Amino acid sequence: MAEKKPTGTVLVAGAGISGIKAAIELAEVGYKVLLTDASTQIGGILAKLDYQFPTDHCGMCRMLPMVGREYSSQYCMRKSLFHENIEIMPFAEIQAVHGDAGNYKVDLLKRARYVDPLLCNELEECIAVCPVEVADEFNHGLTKRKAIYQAIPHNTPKLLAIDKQACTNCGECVKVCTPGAINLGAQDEMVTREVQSIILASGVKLYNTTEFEDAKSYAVSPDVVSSLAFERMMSSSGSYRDGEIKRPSDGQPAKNIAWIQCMGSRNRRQKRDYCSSICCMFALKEAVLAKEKGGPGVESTIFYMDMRTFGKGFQQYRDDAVEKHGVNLIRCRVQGVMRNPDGSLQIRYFDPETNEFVIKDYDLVVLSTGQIPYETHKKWADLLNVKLDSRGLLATEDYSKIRLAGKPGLFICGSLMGLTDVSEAMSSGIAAAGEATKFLTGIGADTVKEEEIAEPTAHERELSLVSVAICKCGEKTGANGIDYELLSAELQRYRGVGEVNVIDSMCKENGETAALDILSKTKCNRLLIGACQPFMYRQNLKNVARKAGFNSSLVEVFDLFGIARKGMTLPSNKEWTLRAAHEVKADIEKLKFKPALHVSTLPINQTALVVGGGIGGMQSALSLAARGVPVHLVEKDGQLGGYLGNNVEATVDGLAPMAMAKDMQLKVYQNKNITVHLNCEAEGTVGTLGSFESKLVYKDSDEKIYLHHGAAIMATGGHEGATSEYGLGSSNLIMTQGQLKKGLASGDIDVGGAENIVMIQCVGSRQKEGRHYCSRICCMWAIANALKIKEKNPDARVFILYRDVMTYGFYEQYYSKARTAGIIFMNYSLDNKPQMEMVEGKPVVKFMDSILNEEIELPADLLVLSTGVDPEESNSKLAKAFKVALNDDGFFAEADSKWRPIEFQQVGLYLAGTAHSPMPLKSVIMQAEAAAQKAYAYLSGREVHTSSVISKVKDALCIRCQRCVNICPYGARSYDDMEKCINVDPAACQACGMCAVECQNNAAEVTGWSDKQLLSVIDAKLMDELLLSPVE
Amino acid sequence: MELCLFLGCNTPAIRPDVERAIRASMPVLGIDLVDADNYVCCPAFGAFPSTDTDSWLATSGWNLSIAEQKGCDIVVQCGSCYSSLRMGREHIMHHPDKKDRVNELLEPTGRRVEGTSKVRHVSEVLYKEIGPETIAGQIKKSLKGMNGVVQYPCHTLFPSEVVGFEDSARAPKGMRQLVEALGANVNSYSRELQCCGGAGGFMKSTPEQAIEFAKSKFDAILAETQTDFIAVSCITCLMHMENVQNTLNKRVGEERYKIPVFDYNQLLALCLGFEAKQVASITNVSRDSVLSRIA
Amino acid sequence: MDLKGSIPDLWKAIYNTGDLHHCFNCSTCISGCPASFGDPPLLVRNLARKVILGLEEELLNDDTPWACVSCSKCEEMCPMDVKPFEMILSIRQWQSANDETRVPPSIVEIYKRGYTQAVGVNTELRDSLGLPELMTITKNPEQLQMFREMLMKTPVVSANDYMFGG
Amino acid sequence: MSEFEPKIVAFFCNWCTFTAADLAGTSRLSYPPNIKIIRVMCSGMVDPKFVLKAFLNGADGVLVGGCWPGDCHYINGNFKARRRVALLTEVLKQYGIDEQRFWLRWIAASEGNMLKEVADLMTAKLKELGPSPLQQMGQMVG
Amino acid sequence: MATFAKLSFNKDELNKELSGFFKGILENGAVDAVLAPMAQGKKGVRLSLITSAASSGAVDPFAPVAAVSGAKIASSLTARPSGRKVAMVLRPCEIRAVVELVKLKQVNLDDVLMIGMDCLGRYENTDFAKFQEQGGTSESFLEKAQAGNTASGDFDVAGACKICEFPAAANVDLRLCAIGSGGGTVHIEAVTEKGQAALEKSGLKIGDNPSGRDEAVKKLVAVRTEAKDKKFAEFRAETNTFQALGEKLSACINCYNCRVACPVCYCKECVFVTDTFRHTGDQFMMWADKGGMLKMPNDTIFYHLTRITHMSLFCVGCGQCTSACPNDIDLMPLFRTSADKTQAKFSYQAGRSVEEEQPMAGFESDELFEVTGQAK
Repeated sequence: MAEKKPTGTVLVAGAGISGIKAAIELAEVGYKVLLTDASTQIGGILAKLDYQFPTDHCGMCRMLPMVGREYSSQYCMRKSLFHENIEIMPFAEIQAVHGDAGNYKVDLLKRARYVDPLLCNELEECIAVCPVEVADEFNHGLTKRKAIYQAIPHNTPKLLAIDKQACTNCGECVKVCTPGAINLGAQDEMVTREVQSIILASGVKLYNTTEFEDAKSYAVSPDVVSSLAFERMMSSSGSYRDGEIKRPSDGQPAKNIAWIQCMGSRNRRQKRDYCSSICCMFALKEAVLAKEKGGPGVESTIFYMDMRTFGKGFQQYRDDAVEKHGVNLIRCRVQGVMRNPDGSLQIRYFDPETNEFVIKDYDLVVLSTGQIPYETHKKWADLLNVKLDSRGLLATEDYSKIRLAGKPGLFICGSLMGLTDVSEAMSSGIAAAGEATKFLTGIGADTVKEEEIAEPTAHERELSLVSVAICKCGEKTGANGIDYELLSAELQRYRGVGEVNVIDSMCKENGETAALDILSKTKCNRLLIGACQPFMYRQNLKNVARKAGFNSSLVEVFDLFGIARKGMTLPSNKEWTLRAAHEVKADIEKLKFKPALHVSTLPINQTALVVGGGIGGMQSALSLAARGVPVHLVEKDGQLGGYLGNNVEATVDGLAPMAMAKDMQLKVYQNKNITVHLNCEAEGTVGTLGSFESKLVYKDSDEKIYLHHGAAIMATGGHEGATSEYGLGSSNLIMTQGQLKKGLASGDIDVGGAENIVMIQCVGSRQKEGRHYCSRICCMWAIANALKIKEKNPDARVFILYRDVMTYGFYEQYYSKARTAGIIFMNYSLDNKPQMEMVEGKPVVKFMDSILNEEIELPADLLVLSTGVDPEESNSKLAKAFKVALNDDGFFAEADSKWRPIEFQQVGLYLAGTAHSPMPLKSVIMQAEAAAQKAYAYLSGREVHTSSVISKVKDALCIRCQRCVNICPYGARSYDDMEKCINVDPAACQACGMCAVECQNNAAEVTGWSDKQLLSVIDAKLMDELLLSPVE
Repeated sequence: MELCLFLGCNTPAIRPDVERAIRASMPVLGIDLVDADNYVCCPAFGAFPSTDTDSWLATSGWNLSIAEQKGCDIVVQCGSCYSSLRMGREHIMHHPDKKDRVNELLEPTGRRVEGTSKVRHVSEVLYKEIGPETIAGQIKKSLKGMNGVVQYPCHTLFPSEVVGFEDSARAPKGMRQLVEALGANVNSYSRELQCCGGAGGFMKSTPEQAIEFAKSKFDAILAETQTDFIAVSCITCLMHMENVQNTLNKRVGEERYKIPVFDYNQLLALCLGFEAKQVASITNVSRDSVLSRIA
Repeated sequence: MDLKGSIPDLWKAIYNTGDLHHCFNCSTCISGCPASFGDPPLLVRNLARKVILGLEEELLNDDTPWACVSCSKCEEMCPMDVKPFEMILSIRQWQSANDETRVPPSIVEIYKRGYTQAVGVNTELRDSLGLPELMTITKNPEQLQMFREMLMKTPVVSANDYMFGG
Repeated sequence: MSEFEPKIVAFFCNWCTFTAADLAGTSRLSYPPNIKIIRVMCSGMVDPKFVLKAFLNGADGVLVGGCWPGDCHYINGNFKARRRVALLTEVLKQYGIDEQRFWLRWIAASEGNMLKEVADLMTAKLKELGPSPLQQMGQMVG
Repeated sequence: MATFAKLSFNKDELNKELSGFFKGILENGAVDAVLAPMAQGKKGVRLSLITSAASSGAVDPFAPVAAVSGAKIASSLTARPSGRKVAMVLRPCEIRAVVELVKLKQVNLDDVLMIGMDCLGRYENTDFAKFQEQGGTSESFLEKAQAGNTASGDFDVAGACKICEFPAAANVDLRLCAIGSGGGTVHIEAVTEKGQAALEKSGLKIGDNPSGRDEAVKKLVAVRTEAKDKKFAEFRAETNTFQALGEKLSACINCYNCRVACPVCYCKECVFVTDTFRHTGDQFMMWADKGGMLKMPNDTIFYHLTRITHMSLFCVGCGQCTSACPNDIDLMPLFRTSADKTQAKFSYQAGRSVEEEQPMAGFESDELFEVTGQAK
C-alpha cells in the first residue's frame, strides 16, 4: 500500500480579497488553508467598500465557489466566510518563519481579543455599559465606538474585541457579561503551525493624510478626507444617512466635492515615483456615487494629472462619468487647499479648458490616497529572509508577478504586487493558489477527500417527524431571556414535532456526548438544532447529528437568540420566548417539507483544451501539464508564440517575449502531457463541465477530430491594431509602434540621422468610434521604442503626443526614465486630435499644445502611431462555438468583471490574457496561471461534488417550453433535442430558483427551496402564535 | 553662544530699529553677536543669482568666509538674505567644482570658504536655540490681552530641505509659539501661509495685481481675526506689509488698513523692556495702539 | 508655432541640471504661485516647456521670470523635484547673458558700493537709536577693490564691463 | 382597542437584504416586529404564489427585498423580480390591494439603516391604510 | 402587396366553393393536410384534419362555433411535428394564441400554412346546436352578423366575441375574408409569399380586391372596442375588491375546466393539482382553526389569481374559460381585464407577433424604476 501523504496546507497571510480568493481556490482543490490576518477580522480594505465600480455596488459574494457550494458558506461575504478546508485566524501576526519550502514552521502571535467569541452571546450589553468612547477607525473617525467593540458592523458572528489602549479596565463589561466571555487579563498567545507553502496577501500600507508631509498642504480641515474615508461617508454603516453626504466638521450637506488625485503617489520628491493604479477609477466611482447618492445639486470635480483608465471597461466608465453623470475632470495638480473662514475649502487651479486660473470653494475635498509599499515589503523580506530588489520591493521571478525569486513555495498576490483593483486581486489570488497547487502537487502533498452525502434512506423519506434540540448555555438558564421550559412546551405541541430536547452546551464536549446519546435513540427523521451562534457551530452540530444517524440535509441549525432578537427591543422573557417559538415554527415547517438531499457527483474527463498557442496559452498548458493534466493546445496559425512571441523582442521592463516564447515552445513540445494542434480551430462544443466534446478542424487539410475534455481555456490573444488615420501605409516614414519595434531590432529602420521623431498615442483608441478602450501597453511600447531611439541617436528629439500616459503602477518609473532621457511628452485632447500633412515628402504634425496653448507644427522624420491592440477576429467564431459572450469591443466577456475575471458564465470554460483585454506580458502570464488553476480545481479528480441544493426537473410535469432554459443566468439548463427533455448541469446550477418561478407548474424546482416548503413557511409566519399549536 | 550678525542692506539702511532690537535682545537671551565687517550684498536673488553662478557664489562665498574666519554661524533677519546665503552655501557645499571656482575667485582677496559656518535665521535661533519657554521666562513685559497674527517668511520655509527648520514647512509653528511666548493670543486665518508678495519682481512688474494679492491677505485678516498687530520675521515682509496698507487705504479712500506691523525682534525687545523709540520707532503704520498696551 | 526653428539643446544652455526633464507638466508650480496672479502671469510650467522645446526667441522675450517673488513654494511643492525656482534663476541668467538689457542694474550698485542700498551712511539715525557704526565695505576701499576685482573675473561683470566702468 | 399592528411578510434575498436585516439587528437599529422575514436565495426566486398566499392568508403587506441592480449574486435575478412585481402589482391593484401594500425595495447588505427605514415606513403606511381588505374574507388557502 | 382571389358563391354554396379551394391546395400539393372546421354530420362543427382532397367536402370554416380552441389542436399537431405540410384554418383568437404558443415552444409553424378567417363571433356550443336546429348556416350568420345582428333568438355570440377587437386575423399566410366582401362573395387574401404560392396553386383567379373591406373591418373593430371598453369599465367597477372577486368566484368548485379549455394555459398539469397543493389533514385543520371554519375546496381564489399571474400576459381573450365553466362563472372579463393591464404594463400584446418577447422572459436593466422608486 502506498504511503499516506500529508495533506497539503498553505498559509495565506492576509485575509483581504486576494488572500480570501487564494484560500477559497486552494480549499476547492482540497488543500487545507490557514488564513490569517493582522486585523481583528477578514475582508481587508473591501470590508470598507460598499460600492465598487462598474456597478457601483457590491458583489463580493460572487467570489464564493460555484461548484461544491456544499462545503462553503452561502451568504454575504461581508458577514464572514466559512469553508470546511479553511481555518481562519484573525488578529494573528506572523512572528517568524522557520524551515524551507515544503516544510515551513510558522510562529504566529495570536493577539488577545479579551472577548472569547465562543462564549460571547452577542447581546452587546458590554458595549452599552462601556464608558470609553473613541473614534471608530473602521469609519475613519467619522463615528465613535466603545473600547469594547465590533470592528466591522456586518460581521457574523460579531467577534467583539477590546481595544486595550482605550480600555480603562473599569470592569463594567465583565459585570454584565453573563456568559463570562470577557477576560481583561487575557494574554497574547504564540502558536506554531506547520505548512508546506505560504502565500503573502497582506496588501500594503496605504498613504494616510495625517502622517505624510506632502498631505499637510491639503489636509487642512476635517472636511478634507481620504478616499477610503469618503467610502465610509457614503456607507450606510458609516456616516451616510438621509440621502445626504455630510461634511464631517459640521454635518452640513456637502454639495461641491473635489477629488485631488495622486496624493502620495507619483511624487519623486517624496520618493514615491510610482502610480497607485486604482485611485483614478476609485475617484471616478466616488464622484459618480456622490452625484447619485448626494441628491440633486451635488457637483463632483476631479483634479488629475493623467486619468488612468487602463483596465477593461474603465474608459467607458470614465466617459459615462463625464457624459452621463456630469463629473468634472480638470487636468491640474493643485498646490494645496485653503480653509475659508466659513469652513468651506478653497482651491485655486489653472483650467486648461479656458487657460485661466479659477478660484473655487468646495464643501468637501477627497484626497485620492495611494499605496506605501516599501514598509510592508521590508517587513516581509526581514521575516522571510529574502532580499529586496533595487526598488525596495520583494523580488519576483522574471515574468512572474506571483513567485518570489529564488523561493519556491513562497508566493505573493494582491496589492503586494502594487495596488490592484478587484479584478486583478481576484486573478492574482487564483494565480497564487495555482502556483501553490503546482508546488504542492510537485512535492506530492495530498488533498482532503470530500465526504459524500449518502442517498436518503427509506426512513428519511417517510412522513417527516422533527426532533428539536435546543442548546442551553450551561448554568445560565434564562440569562439570555429564553424560558427553556416554555419554549420546549410550545414546540412540543406543534404538529410534526416528534420531540424537543433541551441539551446543555452542545458546543462543548460533554454536551456533544449528551446530544449523541439522546439523538441516536430518536424516532425522528429530521433534526432542528437551536444554538446561539449557528455560524460558528453549524459544522460541529451537524457532525454530531450525522453521528447520531441523521442525514445532514435534514439537519438545520437556527440562531436561537438571533431570530428572537432580530431588530426588536427586548420584551419580557415570556414574550421573547413565545416569539422565538413562533419563529422556530417557521423553521420546522421548512424542514418538515424538505426532502432528503444528496450531493451528486459529476464525472470528469481530466483533459483540458487550451485555445490559442501564444504565451498565455502555452503558459496555461504548461501549468496544467505540470500537474499531470493532459492538455490539447490548439493554435490557428502554423506556429506557436502568438503575436508577442513572434514579433516583440523586448519590452520596456526588460522582458524578452520572443526568447521566452521560444523557450516555452521547446517545453511544450517536450511535455508528454501536451498535444499541439497547429493550423487548427475549435468550431463547436457541446457538453458541460467535466464532459465537453469539441470539434477541431485543421485548416490546411480540412480534417476534423472530436476532442473530449473536461474544461477549456480561451487564450486567443490579440494583435496590434490597424488604422486608416495619419496616412499609415502611404509613406515609409509613417509606421506603427510594432513596425518600429521590429525595424529597430532588425536595423531596418535607421534613426541615425533623424532630428525629430513624433509618436501619436491612442490612435483609434479610447474613443467611441473605434477601440473604446485603452490598450494598456501602448504607452509602455512607445516609451520602450523612444528609449531605444535615444540610445541609438541621443540627438534625436522624440515627441510623444499623448492623451493620458498610462504608465500605471511601477511602470511609472519608465515614464520617469523616458523624460529623464529627454523624451518630450505633449498632451492632446480627443476633441483636438493632431493633424498630419505631408510636406515635401515628410510628415508634418500639427496639434494644439495644451501647456503653451499654441498650435505647434512638428516636422517629423518618422511618424509613429500607437494603434492599440485589437482582439483576435477568431474570437467571434469561438464565442459562438463555445456559447460564450463577447463584449462590444470583441474581447471575451468574463462572468463578472470584478469577481470572476477568469471564468465564463458557463462553468468549465475560462479565459486568460489578451482574450480578456489587452494587458502587459506579466499580467497575461498571471491570468494564464489563474485560468489553469480554475480548470485544475475540477480536473484534479475523476469526479467533482456539486451541491445538494440544486434545481431539478420533474419530467412528468414538464411541457418542454424551455422558459427555464432561457431564464437560467448560468446556462445550467439545456434542452436535449435528442432526448426531448430538459437537462440541468449540476455544476453550473447555482440554485437561484429563477427557473422554479418561471416554471408555472413547478416542473422546475430547487430542492430544499420548494414551493411547498415556502408556502408552509408563509403560513407559519402569518399564523397567530397560539393558533399555530393545536389545542390539546 | 556667538553668532555673526549679517544685516543685509534694508535693515541697517532703512529699518535700523529692527537691527537695534536684535542687538538689544540677543545678548539678554545669551547670544553674543559679532559684526560681519566688510560684508557685501547677500546677494539678492534679483542681482547676481539672476546673472551668473560665478558672481552669485563668489559673493555668497565672500560673506560666508567672514563668519568662517570668526568661527561662528551666521544669523540673518532678512528672509531674502537668509535664503540666498543658504542656497549659495548649498551650491558650494554640494558641488565641489563650484566650491573650487568660488575659492579660486576668493583666493586673491585672501578669503576662502569651507562651509564651516552655517547660515541661521534669527527666528530659528529664537525658536530652536533659545526656545519659546526661555523667552517667556525672560520677558519683563508682555503682550497679554492682545491678539496677533503671524507672517512666516517664505524664505525660511521653502524649499524645506535647504532653508527649513520647522517640523513641517507646510504647517509651521515657530512664529506662533514665539509670539505666544510674549503673552499674546495668536489668531489663525485662512491666508496665514500666503506670501506677502513683497519680494522679487512681482511688485515691480505688475503692481496692480501684486497689491490685489496682498489685499486678499489683509481682507482675510480683517474679516477673520481680532488682531491688534502683525508679527513678521523678515525685513521685506515688514516693509511691504506696512507700505501696502497705506497704498490700499489710498485706493479704498478710507483708513481701513491700519494694522501695526512689527518684526518679531521688535516685539521681543519691547517685552524685554527696551524702549520703543529705540527698537520700534520707524514705521509708516502707527504702532501706538500696541505700544500703549504692552505692560 | 513651427518647431523647425527650435533649438533642441537649448535646455543645456539654460538649465542643465537633469531636474528639468522630470517635469510632467502637472501645474502644481503655477496653481499657488503669487506671481501667477500677475498680468501676464508667471507660469513656471510654461517656462519649463519652452526650455525643453528650445524656444529661444520666445524665452528671450519673456519678462515673466523676473516677476518671481522667490518664495520657492513651487520648489517645495513640485512632485518631480524640478526645482522650478532654480530654473527661473537659470532662465534669468541665460537672458542676462544673451541680452545685456536684462542685466539687473542692482549688480552695478553692488559692484560700486557692495550693497543695493546705502548701508551705513545713515549715521544720524543709527546714532539716535544707539546703534554702532557699521564696518561696511563701502568704507573700506581696499576690501571694496578686492571685491570688485573678484567680480570682474565673473562672466556677467567681465562681459558687461562698460557698465561697471564708472 | 389596541392599535392595529399590520403583518408584513418580507421575502429577503439571502445575499443582500437578509444581511442588511442582520446588520440592522446587530447595529441595534430596531425595526418593527411587524416584519416577518422569510429568507429566500434571491428576490428573483419569489414566486407570485408566495405573494398571493401571503395576502390571502392575512398579510397586510408584502415586502420583497433584493440586491441593487447590478449587484445580484445571481447576476440578474433582481431584474426579473422587478418585472414580476410590476406584473403582480397590476393584478392586485384591480382587486383592491393597494400598491402601497406590496413593495419591492433594493437594500444592499450594508444598508441596515435603509432596511430599518423601509420597515418603519411600510409599517407606518400600512397602519394608515388599515387592515388588508382580505382580512375579512376568512378564507385560508394552501 | 396583398393579393386577393374572389370567391363568389350561390346561395348555400359557400362551403362548396371553399371546399373547392381546399381541394385545390391539397391536390396541387401546396399542403399535405388541411385542418379546418368541418360539419360533423348534421350536428356540430369541429376542427378536422383532412389529408385526402376527396374528404374536404364538408368544410365549414365560417361556422360560428369553436368547441375547442384551435390553438390547442395546432399544438397537438405540431409540438412534435409530423414533417408534413398542413394548412390550418383558424379564428383570429386561435391564431393569436398560436403565436403565444410558438413562443412557448408548443406550436411549430415550420410546416404550417396558416389561414385565418374573418370572425364575427362564435356561439357557445349548446347555443350553436340550437342555431343549427333553427336552420342557421354559416352563410346566414355571415349575412346577419355583418349587418350587426349576431343574436339568434334568446342567445347571442359569446361575450368574448362581442368585445373582441380582432375580427380579422393577422400573422397568417392566407386570409378568408368575409367582412366587407359583399353578398355572395368571400375573398381569399394572400398575405405572405407562402400564401401567394398556395393561392396560385389553388387554381383560383387572382386579382379582385374587396373594395369595402378595410372600411368594414375598421368599423367593426370600432364597435367592438367600444363594447370592450364599456365591459371593462363595468367589470372593473363591480369587481374592484377582493370581496367582489370572491363573490364572482363563489361558485367555483376547483374543477380546473377553465384552464383545460384555455389555449395558453399550456402546462401538462396545473400546479394546483400537483404535490405542492396536496395538503395534509393538519394543514386544513390549522386553516380552519384560524377562522373557525374553512370553505372547501379552499384554493379557489388562490387558483384563479395564480392563473392570472401565469397567463394574463398571454391571454388572447378568446373566452374559452367562460365557455368551459360548468358553473357559469363568466371568467373571461376577469382574465381579460387583468390581461389588459398587465400587457399594457409591458407594452406587450398577446398574439401580436412571434418576434415579440414575452415580458417575463427578459428584462432591461434600465426600466420600471417606479416599482422601487429608488435612485442609487
